[in-house]
Amino acid sequence: MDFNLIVDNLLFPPVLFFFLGMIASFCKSDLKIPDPLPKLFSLYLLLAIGFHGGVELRKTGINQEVVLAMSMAVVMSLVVPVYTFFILKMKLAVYNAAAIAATYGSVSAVTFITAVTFLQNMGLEPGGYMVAGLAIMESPAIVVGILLARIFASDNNKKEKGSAENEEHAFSWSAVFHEALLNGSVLLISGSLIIGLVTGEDGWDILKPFTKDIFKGMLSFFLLDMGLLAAKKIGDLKSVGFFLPPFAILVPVVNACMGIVLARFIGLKPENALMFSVLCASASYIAVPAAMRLSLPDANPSLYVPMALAITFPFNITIGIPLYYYLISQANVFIPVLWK
Amino acid sequence: MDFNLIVDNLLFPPVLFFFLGMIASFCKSDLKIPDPLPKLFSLYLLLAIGFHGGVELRKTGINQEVVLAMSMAVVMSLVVPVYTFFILKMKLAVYNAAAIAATYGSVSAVTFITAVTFLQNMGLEPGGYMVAGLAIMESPAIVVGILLARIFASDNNKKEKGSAENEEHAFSWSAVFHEALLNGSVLLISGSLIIGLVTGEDGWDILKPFTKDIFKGMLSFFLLDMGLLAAKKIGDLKSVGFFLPPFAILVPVVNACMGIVLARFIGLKPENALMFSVLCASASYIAVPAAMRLSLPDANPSLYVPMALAITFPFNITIGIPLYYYLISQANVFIPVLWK
Amino acid sequence: MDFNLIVDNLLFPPVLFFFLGMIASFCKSDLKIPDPLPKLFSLYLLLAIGFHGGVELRKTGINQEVVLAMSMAVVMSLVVPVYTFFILKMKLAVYNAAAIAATYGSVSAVTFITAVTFLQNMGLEPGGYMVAGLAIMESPAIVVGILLARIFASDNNKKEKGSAENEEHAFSWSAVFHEALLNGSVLLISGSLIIGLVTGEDGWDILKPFTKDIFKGMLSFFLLDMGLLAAKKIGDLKSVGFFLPPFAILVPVVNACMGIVLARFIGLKPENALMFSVLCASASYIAVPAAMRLSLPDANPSLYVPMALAITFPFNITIGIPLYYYLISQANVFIPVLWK
Amino acid sequence: MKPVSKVEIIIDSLEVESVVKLLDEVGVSGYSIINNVNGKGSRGVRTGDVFTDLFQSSYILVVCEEKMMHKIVEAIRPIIKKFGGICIVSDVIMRIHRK
Amino acid sequence: MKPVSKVEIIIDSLEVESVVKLLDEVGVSGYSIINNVNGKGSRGVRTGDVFTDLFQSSYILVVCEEKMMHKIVEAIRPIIKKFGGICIVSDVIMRIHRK
Amino acid sequence: MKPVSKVEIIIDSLEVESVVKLLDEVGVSGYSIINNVNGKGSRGVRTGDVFTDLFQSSYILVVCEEKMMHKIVEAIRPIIKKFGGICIVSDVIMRIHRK
Ligand SMILES: Nc1ncnc2c1ncn2[C@@H]1O[C@H](COP(=O)(O)O)[C@@H](O)[C@H]1O
Ligand SMILES: Nc1ncnc2c1ncn2[C@@H]1O[C@H](COP(=O)(O)O)[C@@H](O)[C@H]1O
Ligand SMILES: Nc1ncnc2c1ncn2[C@@H]1O[C@H](COP(=O)(O)O)[C@@H](O)[C@H]1O
Ligand code: NA
Ligand code: NA
Ligand code: NA
Repeated sequence: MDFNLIVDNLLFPPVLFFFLGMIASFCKSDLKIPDPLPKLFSLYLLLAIGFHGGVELRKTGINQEVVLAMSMAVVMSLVVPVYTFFILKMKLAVYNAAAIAATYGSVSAVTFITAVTFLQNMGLEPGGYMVAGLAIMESPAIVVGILLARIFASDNNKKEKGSAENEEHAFSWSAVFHEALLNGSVLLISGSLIIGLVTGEDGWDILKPFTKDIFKGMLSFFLLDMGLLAAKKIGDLKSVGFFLPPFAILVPVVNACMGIVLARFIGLKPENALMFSVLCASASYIAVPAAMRLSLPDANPSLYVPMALAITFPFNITIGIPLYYYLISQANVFIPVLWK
Repeated sequence: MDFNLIVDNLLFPPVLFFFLGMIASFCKSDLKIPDPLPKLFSLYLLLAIGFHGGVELRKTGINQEVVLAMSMAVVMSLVVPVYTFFILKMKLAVYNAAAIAATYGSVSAVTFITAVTFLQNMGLEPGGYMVAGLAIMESPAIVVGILLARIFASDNNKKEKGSAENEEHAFSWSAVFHEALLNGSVLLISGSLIIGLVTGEDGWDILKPFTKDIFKGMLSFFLLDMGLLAAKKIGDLKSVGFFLPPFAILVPVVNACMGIVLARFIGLKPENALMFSVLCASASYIAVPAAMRLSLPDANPSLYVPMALAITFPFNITIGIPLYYYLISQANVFIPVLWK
Repeated sequence: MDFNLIVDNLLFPPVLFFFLGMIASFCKSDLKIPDPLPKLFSLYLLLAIGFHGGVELRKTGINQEVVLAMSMAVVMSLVVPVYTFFILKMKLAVYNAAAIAATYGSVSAVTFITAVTFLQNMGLEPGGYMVAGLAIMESPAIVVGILLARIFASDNNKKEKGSAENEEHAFSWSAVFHEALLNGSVLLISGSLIIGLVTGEDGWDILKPFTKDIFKGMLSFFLLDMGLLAAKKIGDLKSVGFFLPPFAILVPVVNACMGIVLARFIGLKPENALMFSVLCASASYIAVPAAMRLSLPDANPSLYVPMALAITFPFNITIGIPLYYYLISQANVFIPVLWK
Repeated sequence: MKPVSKVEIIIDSLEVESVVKLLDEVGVSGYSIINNVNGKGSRGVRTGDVFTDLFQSSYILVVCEEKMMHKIVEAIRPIIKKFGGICIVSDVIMRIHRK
Repeated sequence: MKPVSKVEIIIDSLEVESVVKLLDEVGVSGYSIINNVNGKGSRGVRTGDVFTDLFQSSYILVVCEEKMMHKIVEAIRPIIKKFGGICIVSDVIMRIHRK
Repeated sequence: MKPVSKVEIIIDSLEVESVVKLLDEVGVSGYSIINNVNGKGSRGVRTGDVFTDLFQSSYILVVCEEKMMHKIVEAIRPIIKKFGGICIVSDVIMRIHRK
């Protein structure tokens, strides 16, 4: 495998700022980006990536490739939480297994963005519809996770508890769907995508200096904060046991491989295949905790948040992205295209 | 009338982000731009628009057109609160009538900015002195509103109350003038205008990437927040009765028409006439509440803030601006120029 | 001396925004940049200046000039706190003398940045290694200041107090070094410098629109806030007595002169000599208070913070920088180069 | 100089809206809210960061008659039992009020 | 272990400066201020947003001798009567103080 | 309806970490923290700005049994004696707790 890819990716300034953040946190420096400034960067990134995707999607239109890829995205976001749930249930309580399964079925916008800039550094531009994939894959895994928890939890403690309180604050599927589909990040990215779609090149000319030119700077700042945060969360990992840290690396790689094979079947170009596999490999630390809090309040956030944030995320943005890109080049040699 | 103007204006990305904000709020999404980030955008917009206006004003210099237009600006900001006050007093308490009158006599910087970008999209650039108009028109209506309230309120309850407390915390005109003339937004926009005037083209070259290139992106972000906020304030409108919502649309149109006629009399070019009529049509939701709180503490902010923010502002930035522009093209056919 | 230099420097937009902030504060306007927005600008400036310096340093490499200049930087940051300490001790308690000495031995990043833009306006670009000087000079003076306080304080009150409490919360040199070397601003600027060094021109192309193009706009915003703050701190100066305000202007000028002579000895080009003398002349209001709080809790922050922020800083960015530049041109006539 | 009850509630920020609705329903005349409260309780440490600001709490203060205090406590009990937090009560003297 | 009075004031943020001035005048030795307090009272809901952050309140806490407490209450009464807010008082024990 | 102690601590924000460590060591079951407290005390005015946010304080609230309260007071006394701040204690009723 071409290690230059990894090195090149590591020498990308935003990724280096991630490490700077981690180092600062490990040295117990008082460097910090106070609230709510990190929110500014995260809102900016969602708006910019959504808008950019919409403009690109306008160029290509909604063709067969787009429909196929989006269908596969939905498939993956249904399959991943199911298979991981059954693995996790062997070691963990049903609630925690479901929450972690939802985490790995859903996606991470910042990982996605890092992959886009990785491609751009090589002169490639992924299809704009991939941003739609990002928006589409955020929610289904959450609903699946909650469904699994309900099915398997009810087997166990149907009789025991849940009577008195449930009457007062009954579980509400409408609240779950609301949280899953209308949470701020899904809405901002989808809305920006539609605005990009509607305004096209004209809109792009208007917003380009804001959404494109300063993008990598804003990403650097945000990754600096992610580094500070991820390093802090590593401390929380002590209590998660021996089983979960390897899980947090292996499952993303497995998911990426499934994504790579599917992407090859439907004949995606390498840059789009990378984006698709990164969506499969990434784990959510935004939408999922928000939804779990309401639906599975007993699930422990200090299990699934540090796994996604302190292991899977750093792994993906450093080694994962170039690794998946290498695997795609191999897949294109050995696996046949089925559609197209 | 040319409906394309309206459609084009609605398809302008910043305006679309305003709608995205409204939709997010109506869907009860948890999308929000946490405090004090919106303040960043509003400070930025004031600084950038003031600076830009100063640089432009340096180019044209202070000629007869500028002096005439500024005089008309002062006239309008004195006339509007007076005539609206007498209309409002028929239905409302004196305090509230005065506060709403001041609201509609004063101006909204964001409406102004949206109009500037509307013109720029058509390749037009309004005169820099118009920004001076924005600064000039912010305060007089406030002073007039308070004056009217003092005059008519004293008729009513001169004897009743106001003795004991007034001795302790007497009403102070100096505090009113201080609040009206030195509130943050007036000062930032005037100060930036002067800095632009002083540094001219050299200053412009230094700050352009910041004050111009990313301007429409910052405006998009800010309008996203305005949309979230406006939608929330619509709820407050339930309690304002049937009289005020139509008022919040009709009065701006009437004021715009008065502005258009005056602008034609003094022979302003269409782009400057639009800016002038937008100043007349817009309503303040920043300077006025700040001043009212001190001077008319009994006026109810949940009357005048939602009117300006949830009706007049959205109306102006969507339909109002293109409508006024259309009316200007008609006025130029039917009304003669008096000066020049 | 060429007064145009001073006038040109004063007409530089960021400096004018500093005055706007001061004026707003003096007029008691309610203009303010709410927390933590100013932190955004200060973090941005540190990141951008560090990164830029690293990229420049990559171009020149670490040659004899760099090594000589950095050595002189260390010398100055050791000499200044010592000589000022003995002057201050004549009038002030040991603790306060040490804290002020450390303040003037350490450096101010914003003064540095203003000097860089002053040079850029004249078409000059200082060597990137000067940013390394900024990072290097931040800490030694702090350690020297604390050392001096320990030595001279122990003479006085060795017996008196300090027994019971000291056992519980003993003074810790490791905490002092940690605070001095790993405080957020030192770490962010050094880290960004290293990232710039590692990624070089490629990294620069990626981040330039963010770290360069909008730089002066961000600086303007930050100086606006500094102006608001400095004006507020002037009030605190009333209680510092007659001795300290002249000290806060004379000592920077003396330090700048020492810097100019040293810079000439080692043959620095005028632009680098200016940066070096500005480092010597500037006083810290970030790293020093942070370190003093732990190490010299009895030192009074309302002495050293207002001196640095409300006198030395405004003096340096308005008159100081052009004055030092003028003196450098004179020095180049009268003083010989010793090395090189 | 009126003796009244002071009710202090610490609860997940996301539940503040429901608590406020309940306070309005039982008819309190006033309340105050302080956001961005970090802390630790039966569910472990709860602090905010960019992604998990949903894990912060809010502090709600209600000054009211003793009778109203009992109503409030009963009204919010189910929320605290479900979503966590605490509710403490003490006696204070109301010294000034705009009325 | 000294019994002292605890004065809690909630008042419009824009009046904090005047309150602090009065506290200094009557001679309190210390106070603490928490900003960005939202709430509801006789003047309806008061919360902050980008334009109307002038409608937020602040919470001021003063721990002092009982005698001083009475002075404070009298000093700030006119401000609260004019601009709204509340002032409550209770008894607490001062356990540690730097002195 | 359990009578408990309420411990209120105001201390430099930078010392919060040490206080929390001590609270954990003595074994409290919960605490809450409000940051960005401005104020005045024996060391003069302490407020935050962009450079000197190290001069802000935090407010820490612990609700606990009386016995635990004494432990807390002893544990944090040296910190307050060194770095300043105050610690006050009062009696309250715990009305609702998730347990
Ligand atoms: N004993 C306590 N004293 C002070 N605050 C508490 C206490 N117990 C809980 N809290 C606060 O209530 C929040 C939720 O508590 P819990 O639902 O028990 O996890 C915690 O994060 C604390 O902020
Ligand atoms: N009974 C109360 N309990 C708690 N806070 C109150 C109460 N009444 C008023 N407040 C606070 O004081 C602010 C001003 O009250 P008012 O002047 O009555 O509108 C409100 O916005 C609340 O934050
Ligand atoms: N008497 C008091 N009442 C309320 N808060 C106080 C009091 N004394 C001190 N404080 C708070 O504790 C902080 C530190 O106090 P000190 O260590 O005395 O300077 C002050 O800035 C105030 O926020
Ligand atoms: Na995934
Ligand atoms: Na108007
Ligand atoms: Na120095």
